[in-house]
Amino acid sequence: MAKLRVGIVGASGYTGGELLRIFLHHPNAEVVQATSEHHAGRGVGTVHPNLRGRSSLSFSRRDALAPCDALFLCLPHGETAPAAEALLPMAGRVLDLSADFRLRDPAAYPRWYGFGHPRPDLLGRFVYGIPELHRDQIRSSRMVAVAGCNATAVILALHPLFAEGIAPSDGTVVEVKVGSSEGGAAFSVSSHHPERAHCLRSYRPTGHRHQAEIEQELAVRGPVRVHLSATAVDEVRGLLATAHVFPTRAVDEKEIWRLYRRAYGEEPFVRIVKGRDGNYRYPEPKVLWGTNTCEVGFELDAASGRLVVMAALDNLVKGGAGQAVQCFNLMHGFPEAAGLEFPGLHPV
Amino acid sequence: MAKLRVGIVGASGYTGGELLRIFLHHPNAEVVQATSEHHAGRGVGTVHPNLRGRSSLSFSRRDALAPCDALFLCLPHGETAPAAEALLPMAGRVLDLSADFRLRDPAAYPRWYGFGHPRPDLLGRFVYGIPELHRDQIRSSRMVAVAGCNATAVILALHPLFAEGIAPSDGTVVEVKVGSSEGGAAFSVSSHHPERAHCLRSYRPTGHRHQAEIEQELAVRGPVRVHLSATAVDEVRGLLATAHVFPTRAVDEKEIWRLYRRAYGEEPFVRIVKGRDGNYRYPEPKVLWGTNTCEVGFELDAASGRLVVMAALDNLVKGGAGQAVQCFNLMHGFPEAAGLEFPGLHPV
Amino acid sequence: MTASYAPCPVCDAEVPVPPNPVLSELLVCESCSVALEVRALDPVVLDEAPQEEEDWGQ
Repeated sequence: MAKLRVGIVGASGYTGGELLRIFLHHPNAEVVQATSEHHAGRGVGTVHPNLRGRSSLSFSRRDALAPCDALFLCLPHGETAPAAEALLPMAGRVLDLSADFRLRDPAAYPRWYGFGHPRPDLLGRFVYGIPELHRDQIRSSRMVAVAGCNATAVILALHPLFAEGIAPSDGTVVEVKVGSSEGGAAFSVSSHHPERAHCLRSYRPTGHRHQAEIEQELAVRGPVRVHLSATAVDEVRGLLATAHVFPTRAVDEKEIWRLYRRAYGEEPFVRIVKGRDGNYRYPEPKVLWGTNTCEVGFELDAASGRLVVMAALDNLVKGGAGQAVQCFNLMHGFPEAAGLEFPGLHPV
Repeated sequence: MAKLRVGIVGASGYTGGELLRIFLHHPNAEVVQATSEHHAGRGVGTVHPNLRGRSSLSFSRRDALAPCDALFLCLPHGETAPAAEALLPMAGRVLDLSADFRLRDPAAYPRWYGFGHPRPDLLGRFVYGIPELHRDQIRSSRMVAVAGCNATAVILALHPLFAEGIAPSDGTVVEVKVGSSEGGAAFSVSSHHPERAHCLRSYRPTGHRHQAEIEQELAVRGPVRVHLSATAVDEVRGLLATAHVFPTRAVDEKEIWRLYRRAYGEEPFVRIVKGRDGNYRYPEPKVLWGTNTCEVGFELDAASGRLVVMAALDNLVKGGAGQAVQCFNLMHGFPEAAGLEFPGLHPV
Repeated sequence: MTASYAPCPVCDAEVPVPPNPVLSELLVCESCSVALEVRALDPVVLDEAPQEEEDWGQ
């Protein structure tokens, strides 16, 4: 059975690089086109050093794009929607890793992303890309908007509680601690090493864009409000979300264990981590670098009733390229874990 | 064809953990025994968090060890030789990751490792485990002493120059910059985070043990002396060796390119890196985390004639568990890269 | 006949109990990986196995 032909638009960025890495060992598909206006004509290894000697592919220009079986869009937010007209017809299935088609409500775009959506008509045709929530819809869809990295962690952490009505419709506070690769490959004054190293920097105490898709996906029993803050830490990869939930009724640990086991017990890419001993008792990003796994754990404060839920993942993999491939596998009937077996490194 | 049955003695340490990770996806072999006196009875995931939910294996006691096809020994230096009597008969092939059988000269052990070798008779039966140097011998051997991490990098960096007579028999200076995982899983006052973080620490300016195996393997044209210093840096994985060679005759860049291409052009796990642009122009450890690749590069100082050769690798993989599996594959006629395909991550 | 499963005292998962278990036999709960001990038979009752608490002071 010939391998499926895959294209990546914007392949010189970090998620594009991770897609190239993951498809190196995908049994059913191969990348035949990797566009980059800036690096056109150069080997992918010149930008992604881990691919040196591993891939003979060179970057091509977007206008040279030929139709293929599946197309991954890794363009900056705000650039994908205007290019949809030209790009969508190029492939039977399209997976967009930008935020341009994640929100169903067109009015949310001016509010959260500062631009009026040029193609509101398309919003309803993209399925929101978290397989653990929308596996059947993704299987039968032709267009997926892969979820944001912070959103994926927060949603996986909290969805079972909102679905069960244990989390209140307002008042949940979530802090995400994030690494520098979330900002992508473009450098800036704030990513300059002497300024960025050793930072513990409150870079978005309020108004984090991912709040929009989080509130969209957690509104299982009606509209909800989640209060999100983001702090940058001295890391490149990985994020840790810590959610503070004040349950609507009394719950005990066993009920929470049962709830999360029922939600994620059979999931290949969600691991419940709440241990008693050792260094890694709760979810921790560095163990997950390069893997498609999201770890979820919790602790119930018996004194106050506050339920703390933690979730960790690699923002470039389960929060990006890996989740995109997971959706891609579902859309084509391939094994869901195809190409995504890397178990992570210890110690790092 | 049934999978080969592999045992690991001392599997709760970092190289043991990497062997368990690598064999998760090895087409021809599986780990059936992983001993740890301290953790016997507990799942391997309790010590190696990346294996949680990925391996159902539990640690067992060494005295419960049953014969198997191949045995990897990951005991501390000085503990393997005394245990050889009991362990060697356990498997058709034995790969030792300690330093106890790396040196051919018994007299070197008191001098470099501070103990008289209890089994000098065995020293000649172990092949020194760098496939790029001893591929044929390893193929036909039953016992391999897998090379040390610093030694692997320094030897791969310099061997072509010593084989060609370009490097002098004395006067070569090499500085290795190393991470904390080289010290293994045992914690100490110096590995305490507030003391170890952000260090740039000259921890072995002289008398580094690996000098013995380096001088042994580079003595291609007669005895040599190499002057090694080690500096600890604020990293967990990876090492960078920078060698300063004062050639015995005038050489130019092209000759050096030809020499290294001839030595490593066909090697699956050595990558020559000497670039003109981009962030990764010379060998760099972080690109190699988790991979079995050693990057080698050089720069010739036209003014002085000094030839600087650089080599980078992951001390736990090409400098340990990965190289052991590479040797294991050769010894059993499996594809040399079986289980060792992971290309590394970017960015990290 | 003794139960082939018993509830984990920590996370309430169904813990598989090997045939003819003995008192103070050690098991590990797959779900929360806590070490458990058989405290009673017919039916099998599990409790946390005694463990020295590691000092993880931050």
